[in-house]
Amino acid sequence: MRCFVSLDGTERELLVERLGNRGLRLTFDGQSFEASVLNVAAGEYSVLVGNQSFDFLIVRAGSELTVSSRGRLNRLAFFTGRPAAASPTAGHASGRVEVRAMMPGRVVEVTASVGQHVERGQGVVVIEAMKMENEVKAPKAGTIAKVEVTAGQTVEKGDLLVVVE
Amino acid sequence: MRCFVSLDGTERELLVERLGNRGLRLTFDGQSFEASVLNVAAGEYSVLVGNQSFDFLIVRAGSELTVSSRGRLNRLAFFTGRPAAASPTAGHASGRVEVRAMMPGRVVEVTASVGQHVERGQGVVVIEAMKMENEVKAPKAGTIAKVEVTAGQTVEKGDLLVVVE
Amino acid sequence: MFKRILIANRGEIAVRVIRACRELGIEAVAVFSEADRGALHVREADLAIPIGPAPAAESYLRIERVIEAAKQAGAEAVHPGYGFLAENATFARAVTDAGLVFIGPSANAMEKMGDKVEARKLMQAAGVPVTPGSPDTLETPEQVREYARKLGLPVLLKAAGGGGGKGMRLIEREEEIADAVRRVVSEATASFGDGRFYLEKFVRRPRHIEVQIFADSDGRTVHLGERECSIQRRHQKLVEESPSPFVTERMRERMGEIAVRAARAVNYVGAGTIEFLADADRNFYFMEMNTRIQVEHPVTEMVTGFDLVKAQIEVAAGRPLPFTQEQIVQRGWAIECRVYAEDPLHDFVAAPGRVTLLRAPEGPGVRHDCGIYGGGEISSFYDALLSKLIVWGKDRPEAIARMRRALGEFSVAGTLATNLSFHRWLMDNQRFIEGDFDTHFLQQEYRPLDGSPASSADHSLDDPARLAAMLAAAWSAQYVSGAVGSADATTPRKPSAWKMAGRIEALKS
Amino acid sequence: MFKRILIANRGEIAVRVIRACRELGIEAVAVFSEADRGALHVREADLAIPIGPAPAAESYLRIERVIEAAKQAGAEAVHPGYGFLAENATFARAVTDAGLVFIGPSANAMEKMGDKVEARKLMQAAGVPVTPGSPDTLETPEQVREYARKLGLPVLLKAAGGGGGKGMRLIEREEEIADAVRRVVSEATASFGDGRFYLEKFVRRPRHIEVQIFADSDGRTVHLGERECSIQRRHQKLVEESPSPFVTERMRERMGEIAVRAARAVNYVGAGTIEFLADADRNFYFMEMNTRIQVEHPVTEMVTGFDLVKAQIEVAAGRPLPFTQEQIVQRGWAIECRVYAEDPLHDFVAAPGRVTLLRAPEGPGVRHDCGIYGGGEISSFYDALLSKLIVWGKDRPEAIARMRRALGEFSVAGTLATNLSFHRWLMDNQRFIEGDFDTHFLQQEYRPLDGSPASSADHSLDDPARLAAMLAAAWSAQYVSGAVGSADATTPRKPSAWKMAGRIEALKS
Repeated sequence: MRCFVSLDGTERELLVERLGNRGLRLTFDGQSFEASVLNVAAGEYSVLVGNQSFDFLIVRAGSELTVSSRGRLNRLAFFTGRPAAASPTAGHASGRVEVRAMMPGRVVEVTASVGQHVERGQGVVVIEAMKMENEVKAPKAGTIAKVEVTAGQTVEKGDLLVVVE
Repeated sequence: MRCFVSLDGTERELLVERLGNRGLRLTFDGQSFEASVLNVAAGEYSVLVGNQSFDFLIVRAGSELTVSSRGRLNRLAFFTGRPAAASPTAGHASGRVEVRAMMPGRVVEVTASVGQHVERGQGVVVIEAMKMENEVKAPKAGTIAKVEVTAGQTVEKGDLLVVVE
Repeated sequence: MFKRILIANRGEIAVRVIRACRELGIEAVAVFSEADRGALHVREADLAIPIGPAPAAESYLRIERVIEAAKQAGAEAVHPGYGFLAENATFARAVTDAGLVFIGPSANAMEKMGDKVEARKLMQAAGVPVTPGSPDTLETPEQVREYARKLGLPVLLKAAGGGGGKGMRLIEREEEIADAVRRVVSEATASFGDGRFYLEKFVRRPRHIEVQIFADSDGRTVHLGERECSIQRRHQKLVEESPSPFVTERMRERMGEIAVRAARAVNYVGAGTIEFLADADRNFYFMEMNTRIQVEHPVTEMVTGFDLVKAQIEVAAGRPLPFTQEQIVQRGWAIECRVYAEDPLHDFVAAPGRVTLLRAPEGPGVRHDCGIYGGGEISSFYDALLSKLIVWGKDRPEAIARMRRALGEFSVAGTLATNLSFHRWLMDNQRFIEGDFDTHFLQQEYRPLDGSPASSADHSLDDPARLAAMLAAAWSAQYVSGAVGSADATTPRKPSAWKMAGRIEALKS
Repeated sequence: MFKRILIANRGEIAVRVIRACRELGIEAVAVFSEADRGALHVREADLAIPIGPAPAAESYLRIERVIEAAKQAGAEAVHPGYGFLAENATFARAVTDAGLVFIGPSANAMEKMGDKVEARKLMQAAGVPVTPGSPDTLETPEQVREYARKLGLPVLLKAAGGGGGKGMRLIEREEEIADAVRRVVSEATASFGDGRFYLEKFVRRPRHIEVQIFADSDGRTVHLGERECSIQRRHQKLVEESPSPFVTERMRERMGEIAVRAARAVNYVGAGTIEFLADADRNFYFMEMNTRIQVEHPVTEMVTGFDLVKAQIEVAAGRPLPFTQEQIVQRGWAIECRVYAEDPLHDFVAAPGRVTLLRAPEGPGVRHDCGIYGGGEISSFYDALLSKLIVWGKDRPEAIARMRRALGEFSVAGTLATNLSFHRWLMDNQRFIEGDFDTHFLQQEYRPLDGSPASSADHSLDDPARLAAMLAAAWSAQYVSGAVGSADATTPRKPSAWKMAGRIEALKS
């Protein structure tokens, strides 16, 4: 199949083909690579690229595949059907940004209020989870357009906290 | 449900009922026991009988369930739909008995011949597997009615080796 | 010896205590909240008793319910682990009053060490060096200013009832005093119900070094050498080792003697830890005493060869200490990495979730004290500590190399995040390797997103590791088309609109 | 130091060597047969090279193919592990001739020790005690009779080219001589291509005790204490420990000195083992030398603190021994249980199959050197060793208690069988606990089916463990009917014809 991989903004077209039972060929930029891929146990994959051996754990959560390796890569997230979603606290976001809870927990403090100007990285909400107070930060500089939570409230992962414009 | 459990020849009737999401009740001989059963991971079960905690790994192979415990029980095999099949080398068998390979391997030697009288426990075939020579023994005293393998031959688990009558 | 012990805790420490019980032939009783029916400590225990809803305040912290469970299970003694009720004198007393044995020091010793200001006075009286500071609690910002001038800035304003980094403020300029007092009082009142505060001189380039002590009920008191605990973030230890690369033989002897003196001053019984702050000149000052088994006790176990949790149980049963000071000899080097459900790339934010797959390191010199399992759920109700990876080597370089190797074998996959990449980063850090660090190290050195692939240009797919990851993902997602069994099909049969977008969170290792 | 090492082996020892390489910063190259594409050593290695079909003779034993793989991968050295080509002098020579380093002794030393009769002569000349026996190989049954009379019956008839219990016959009466000669010649010719034989006096109540030695290329030679290996079945070791409960300090010193003398007699370089047979009076006799790393090397590592596989690599790279005799001190006690895919209830018959689920023990004092994983297939082509469970304790009672605890955490479920129940039996056996055993112990004591539930009347379902197992099975099989969410439904809705027939293979523990 052909697939499009976007890694940090650069999109590339790849061709992935099956070779026999365990083999795959990957072609991009005119270069081809062959590999032997074996699903050795539930979620566990052994890959040989030439003589190099790699071992991965793959977990699917919704449309996202997370590939963990015991070697050089720590974590590699794949998204199917849509481009990479930046994590709410990372990167230079622009426009209207919804800041969501990255974990379930209890809102300890809301340090931003509607209309307030915030700098990128400034704390807006403090959530207590796992006995720690975790500061949720503004992903970009801007003005607080909405505050959806109050102190004492319990939130689930992904719940909307504030909107920065 | 009602089920019949045969443990070493004694058959008992049991009644197993569900109580809520995690509860089970087992009734037999007029006594009832309740337990909380939780499937904590693939093939892994946590059971609380009263306050006692047990932990099992359950593997299904065909109609047989093997329950391994880290506690007192080592291994417990359940068969569905048919009574317990004795292992080919165990117990006092009677009548015509087919002796089958208990492992894949290579037949090193056939020490019994058709018409020969063998005692219970006497070696009939030697199979090499895992770098060991494993002696297959007659499960009962009797006469060798058939020899189905020859030295040098490769066998799979369950292949017929000899028949003792 | 006891026949049955209740463990008033959960997670890895509950499993640790269960193992000690097993080896002593004692039955272990777990308690569990509604969130923990499937937790590892319940699965491993001989008996397990439900004690209430998920929030700790309604289960693990309910003294009367825990004691009721102990009685219901027929336990003769209670091991509190660390955290929860471990340093709660009311609990210790309630256990004793219920006719059970509390596996820990007396409520009295706990109380004496629990009040930081009283403990400082007691220690000074016993000849234990404490950081220069105000002799007693202070009342007003003016008093703070007065002592700050005496001691010289910077100073630390600390809550008398505090501990573990809470209720503490650094004052570098006099203008900060009023705000610092306000915040310490408010935090301390909220956290410990005790708004009293005092002042300490701030130690520059401080190292957190602690000494494990042990005492039996006949007054035999020994120390088991030191632990280096300076790798911290927000006053929370992340990595500990024993011995400390900073401590000389002479300093070790003096610290040990003084730690024993400190323990004797409160007639201490059981396992305890004297925490010291050491400055760059190897002066060291009493900080506080932890009157329980510590998270990091395994590094001491690995260099001394003694099982401290079993020793706790033996001493609580009235037996003499199973080791004399002469028998305690440090051999080799041990390092512990605490594995937390937190995201080291995003300010160590808590990251609970499901553990789908878990592969733990094994082999020579590796110990894994684990509180989770593949398939389990990590709840946001409790502490984020998942497991502890401890290694032993004949010397520090071997221990570091082994930890690097072990971390390379460690995979946790699921919807949670872990701080494993931080530990991998640390084991390759030159300052850590050279032993050149203090408690500010992490804040100064750790820049996880600098130079990582996510912000560098090193994204080519001809890196075989990245290529292999992509291929495994494509295979697992069954997004691979083409002729099975034929190596000639260079034209894809089923063009797909699948898009893979990779966000690579790899650190350099 | 080497940059890349090829490991000419598979299973747990290949993984063990990979770990040593990692800790030294060396890349590890695995080789694998067609049956082993998904084997653990392939998954763990940096590079992996296919070397042929499943039968060992067509892959792991093919000298030229292994060397070709080493060159292909750019390896500079070859570690042979144990078994396969590890003691094959032709292989050692071929590796050296190919310009690679063989991680082991010289082919010459291997050959000298490989011929049992020549080795006996050499050892006698070096002042190493050997069992009384014929001075040379014998030719006829008449010669055997002559020497048997001189030595006194019983005697052992042994193949000169043998080892590992093959090609060996006990002669208790003179009438047995002719048959014994015939069988030893036939077995030895078939197994080693060498029909020569000799005679040794049979030692009564023999204990198998061996001494680990180590030498570097400058002739520094040390010993690392003894291992007790008397728990055997059919001359195959099942459990080893260090130190030996039988060896006194004086005996240890003498054995160590003599082992070093034996190694020096062949200019030995690297890790080696001198196997002794000890009689009840603590006389001991040289049996043979194993010119490789042993399966049971971890018990020595755990009591001495030295990593023997890393030391092998260092010495092969021309470095001096990383330890002196003075630095080698035994501390505490280590025990190893070999976990085999075999059925301990049915004469230890080989029992390969799939490992569906694997839960390995962890925690204090536990080391697991494992060659398998949950989901993997255990092939009948190779050795049945799945993994090694090694524990360390401060003394023998603690080590035994810890092993018992660790075995209780160990589960392997699937279509294979393991000998774990044997190990559980052993750790509870009074003679083992007292250290009162010899190499005949297993044959004399182990009656797995006597007194086990399968043959006793203890089958009541009111044993909670059995009840719990049944309920879990019913739940997992989804054979449970009844009202979900209602505790009142005492009448089953859907009567089922399901039959459960239990065959309980539990031992007493």
